[in-house]
Amino acid sequence: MKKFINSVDTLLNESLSGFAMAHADIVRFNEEPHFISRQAPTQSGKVALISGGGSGHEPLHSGFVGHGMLDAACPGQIFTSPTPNQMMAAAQAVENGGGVLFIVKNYAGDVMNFEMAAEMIDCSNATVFVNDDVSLPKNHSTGRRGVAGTLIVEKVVGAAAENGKDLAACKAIGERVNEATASMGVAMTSCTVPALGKPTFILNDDEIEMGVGIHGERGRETIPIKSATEIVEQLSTAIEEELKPKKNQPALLHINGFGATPLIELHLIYNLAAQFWQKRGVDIRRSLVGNYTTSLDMAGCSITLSLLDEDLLKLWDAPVHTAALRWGM
Amino acid sequence: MKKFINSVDTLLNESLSGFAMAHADIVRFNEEPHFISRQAPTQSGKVALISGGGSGHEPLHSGFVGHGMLDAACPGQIFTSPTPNQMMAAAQAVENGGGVLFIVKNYAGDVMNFEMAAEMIDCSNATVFVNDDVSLPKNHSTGRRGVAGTLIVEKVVGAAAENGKDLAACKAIGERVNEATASMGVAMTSCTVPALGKPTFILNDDEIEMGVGIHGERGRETIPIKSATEIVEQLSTAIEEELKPKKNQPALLHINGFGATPLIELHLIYNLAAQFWQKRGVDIRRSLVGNYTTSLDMAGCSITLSLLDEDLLKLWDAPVHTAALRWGM
Amino acid sequence: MSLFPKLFPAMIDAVDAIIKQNSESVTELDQAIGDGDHVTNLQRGIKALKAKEGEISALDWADALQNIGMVSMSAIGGASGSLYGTLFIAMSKAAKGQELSVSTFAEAFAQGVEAVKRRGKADAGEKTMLDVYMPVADCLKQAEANSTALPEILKQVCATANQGMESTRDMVATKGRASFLGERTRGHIDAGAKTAQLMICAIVSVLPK
Amino acid sequence: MSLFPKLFPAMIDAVDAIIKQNSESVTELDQAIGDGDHVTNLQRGIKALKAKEGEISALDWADALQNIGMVSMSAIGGASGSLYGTLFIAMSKAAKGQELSVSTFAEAFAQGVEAVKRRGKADAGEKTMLDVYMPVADCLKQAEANSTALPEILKQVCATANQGMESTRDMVATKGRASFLGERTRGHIDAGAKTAQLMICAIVSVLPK
Ligand SMILES: Nc1ncnc2c1ncn2[C@@H]1O[C@H](COP(=O)(O)OP(=O)(O)O)[C@@H](O)[C@H]1O
Ligand SMILES: Nc1ncnc2c1ncn2[C@@H]1O[C@H](COP(=O)(O)OP(=O)(O)O)[C@@H](O)[C@H]1O
Ligand SMILES: [Mg+2]
Ligand SMILES: [Mg+2]
Ligand SMILES: [Mg+2]
Ligand SMILES: [Mg+2]
Repeated sequence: MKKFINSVDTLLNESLSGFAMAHADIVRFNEEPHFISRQAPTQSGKVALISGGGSGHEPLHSGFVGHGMLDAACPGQIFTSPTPNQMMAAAQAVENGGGVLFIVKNYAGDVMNFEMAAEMIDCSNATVFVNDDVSLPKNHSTGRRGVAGTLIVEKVVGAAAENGKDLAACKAIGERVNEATASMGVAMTSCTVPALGKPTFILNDDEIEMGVGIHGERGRETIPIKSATEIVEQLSTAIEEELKPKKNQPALLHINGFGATPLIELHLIYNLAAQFWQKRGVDIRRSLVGNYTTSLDMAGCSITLSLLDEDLLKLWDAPVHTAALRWGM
Repeated sequence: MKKFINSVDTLLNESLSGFAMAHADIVRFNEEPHFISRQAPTQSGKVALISGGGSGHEPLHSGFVGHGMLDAACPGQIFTSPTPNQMMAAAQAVENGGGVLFIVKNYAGDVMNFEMAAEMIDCSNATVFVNDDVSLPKNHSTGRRGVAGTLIVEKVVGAAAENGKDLAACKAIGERVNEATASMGVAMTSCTVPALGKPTFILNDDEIEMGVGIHGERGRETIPIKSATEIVEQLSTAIEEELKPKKNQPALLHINGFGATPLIELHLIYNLAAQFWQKRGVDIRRSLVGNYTTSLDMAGCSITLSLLDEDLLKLWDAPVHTAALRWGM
Repeated sequence: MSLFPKLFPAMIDAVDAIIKQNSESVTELDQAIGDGDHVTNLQRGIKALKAKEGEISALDWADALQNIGMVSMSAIGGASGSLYGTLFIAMSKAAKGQELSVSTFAEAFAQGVEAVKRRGKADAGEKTMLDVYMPVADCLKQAEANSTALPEILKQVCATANQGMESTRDMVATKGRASFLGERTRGHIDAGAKTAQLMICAIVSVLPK
Repeated sequence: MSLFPKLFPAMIDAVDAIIKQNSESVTELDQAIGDGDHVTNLQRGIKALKAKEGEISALDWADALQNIGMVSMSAIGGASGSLYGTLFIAMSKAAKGQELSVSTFAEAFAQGVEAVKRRGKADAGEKTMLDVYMPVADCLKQAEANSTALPEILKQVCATANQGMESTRDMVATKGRASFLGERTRGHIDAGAKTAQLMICAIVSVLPK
């Protein structure tokens, strides 16, 4: 394993400090327990949005803390859910009279740790679970995983909260976006978790892994490598079967890189995916291409389609000022 | 080699089309010959900024076309300088009465191809050469290379051009920024150029390559891997010897990832580099951390320090709206 | 048996040693069908508990369990962090005001395991640590009902834990991270079941027989 | 010799074949001390030239050279694209209005090579294609002065190109991408010198002796 680190034990802390220093105009870093919160105070009564999860997916979630998006993010150890005391401390720091909305990717560890925190904090709170990964059947025993669609939920709900929507309304909007969003991913390689020092799994040079999550783990099946067009067809077809978009349906198309796949390839994937949806009459109104929900140094990408109506598009377009997403200000 | 491609020959074209579709609000793509230009018309008399170079460094340069930065970018084949007809066609498309300023990274191929274009176009034009890579001695036979500092030149000159500065003034500002900027890079791995299908070179698991450029090529020396702190010391010391910053000197610190190094490591590097400069009394006023000047899927990073005075900081802060850098609008 | 909180330093040392000894093989299990962090997670908890072993060993057993639960919950992270936090905190609740005996311990343990089932929305046969903890809880209850002698109980507990752990090999995971791999999980022992067995047997080994 | 533009299709075929044949070994040279794209670059040029071979072979030699230069300049890219563009365009300028002969060709070639030197700010001994082109230009001038017979000239040209190419092996690169590697370039033949030699000898081989 070759990485820029001093020691595996201090990596997360050194990195979070660096993140907070580089973005000191937007965020601050609480070291004990770990959480990232906004630098600027919020309007009193605003619903406080808190997300979190294992680290290793940067910029998710810390990169989305700031005006128009999250109030705080709770980073766990690499690929390890954060602990309830992090969410409790974050809630205490950012709750501002409007209650707390947790945005949680549907993984056993995240769900249970956020649930414990929700049981223990005393302000009013609610939770939106994100489960956009269609590589698993809808009736999967644990429910589906939350993957790259999470940032869309965070952005849209973030705008609603900034606009003064209350806790119940924010939760409802979050669930509506989650319902309207589907993703599927494919990996070319696994990644190397620093504490382990070697790749989680090895793929041959002629194999790819279909239906992967975002933890460098194996997916649904290993298949022979195919052309980019065929890969896009397979991923998009799974999304289509889930969302069944109507003709002229406005949508956001998000191509997410897992970390080691160059932009030149992600833009090629975008091209093919946009063609796929255009052929089916879907009206791609917004786009997002880049490394947003990563798996350390995994090579691969996911396609996310989110069926956003005019109201939701407005929330997507609302000003945002975070480390990783910024527009309108 | 595993990549998301249909064929090596069509990769660049398919990717550029995808880029232009994903950012149709900002840019347009001219297919024959290849160039990317702004969607919106510019103020008459504005100096037109054109950059370019081999592809494979995305988001550089196409990702920096838009308000407040470039007017056009000419992407060559992967790691291959663009040809003069691209620059000539781009100049014809974007020249708007203020002349053309070419921003060229100092590589034999880029210099010669831009020079041929400059000889052949008939509007007034000038060129800024960027040569920020201090891994080479200043008196190197070809001069030093242009690397990650290029985007700082493009951003600052872009703001000046937007403010109505004339060709000579824009060139002077560009040269001033270039003088005040130094970079040095280190690689953990090489990268795989699609047309070749295998990594350009192989490093052992306990080796890193110091003083690399941005083409996946070997650097000054191969050394045993060291801690992140030691790596940052070595890179920053080379920069310090070049720039000799004074106490309280305001500066921009840019940590640039080469493509496959996760953000979690880049932020750790930022932390260590910021400490290095703070210890020396340098006043880090602005930061940029991320994959901006990449070498396809190379793992590694570079550190850039740019000594920006208050005037130049204002230009850095001016509104910009491109695919890869956006603020203030 | 009332020696429990006093023996805590010895227990945590034994747990530490056995996890260290098996760290590579368990990590391989979690890499095969999980994400490979299970040992690191537990070791963060063990380290945090060792730092508080003096304090904990001076408490009564209910407070000791509460303390262990809070430390586990805050230090481990991941699925196992919340589950071990839940286990010990629920055990502590059941222990509150009770004298420590085989009977009260068996009851508290059963309550803890029930809480884990609720927290994880999981049951036996889903290829998790529950496939060790549920039979062990039953075994304790049974032994108590039969008034089995302590040395024999301990032997049975360890054997049951072993069996439970082995039984996960042929299961298809339906809970936790491994569930995403479906049929591909068959043939691999569950990492959480393996460490549960290792830790139970390590603790048993330091108890006076 | 006035057959040049007519022979252009045969020449470009010969060039194409020799580059294809040596593509792996030349790529390895450019990977060792450059960026590995030199063969791909040339092949883009060759392809573009083949597409225009009919048109080009119908022109007089000055216009043919101009055409070859423009196509090279627009299709090849990289350092070699601008250098080959410069070479042919400068040769064309010198050829303008001249009858093709050994003498006028030697003069045009010399002018072309001078233009390449200016474009690349380079000279002999810097481990570039110039270490082939400069001695070949001298050899042509010399042969012309000595009124050497054509078959003998062609033999000398190819031998000179070979020597020039070989001479780059022990040089330290001071121009182009390889210069960044300094001493590390010693021991490797320069890719651009190698292809220059290959192409010169391939063209020589299709000329009538
Ligand atoms: N819902 C659940 N119920 C019971 N045990 C579970 C559940 N989910 C996971 N586990 C157990 O937790 C173990 C994984 O723990 P760990 O690797 O520390 O966390 P994570 O899965 O979050 O990476 C699994 O091997 C399994 O035994
Ligand atoms: N300044 C120069 N003068 C003459 N020849 C040069 C110069 N720079 C590079 N070359 C030649 O060009 C060759 C490299 O060409 P190529 O690989 O196509 O371009 P690039 O170096 O831009 O990738 C080198 O091997 C060398 O022979
Ligand atoms: Mg985990
Ligand atoms: Mg090149
Ligand atoms: Mg795990
Ligand atoms: Mg080259």
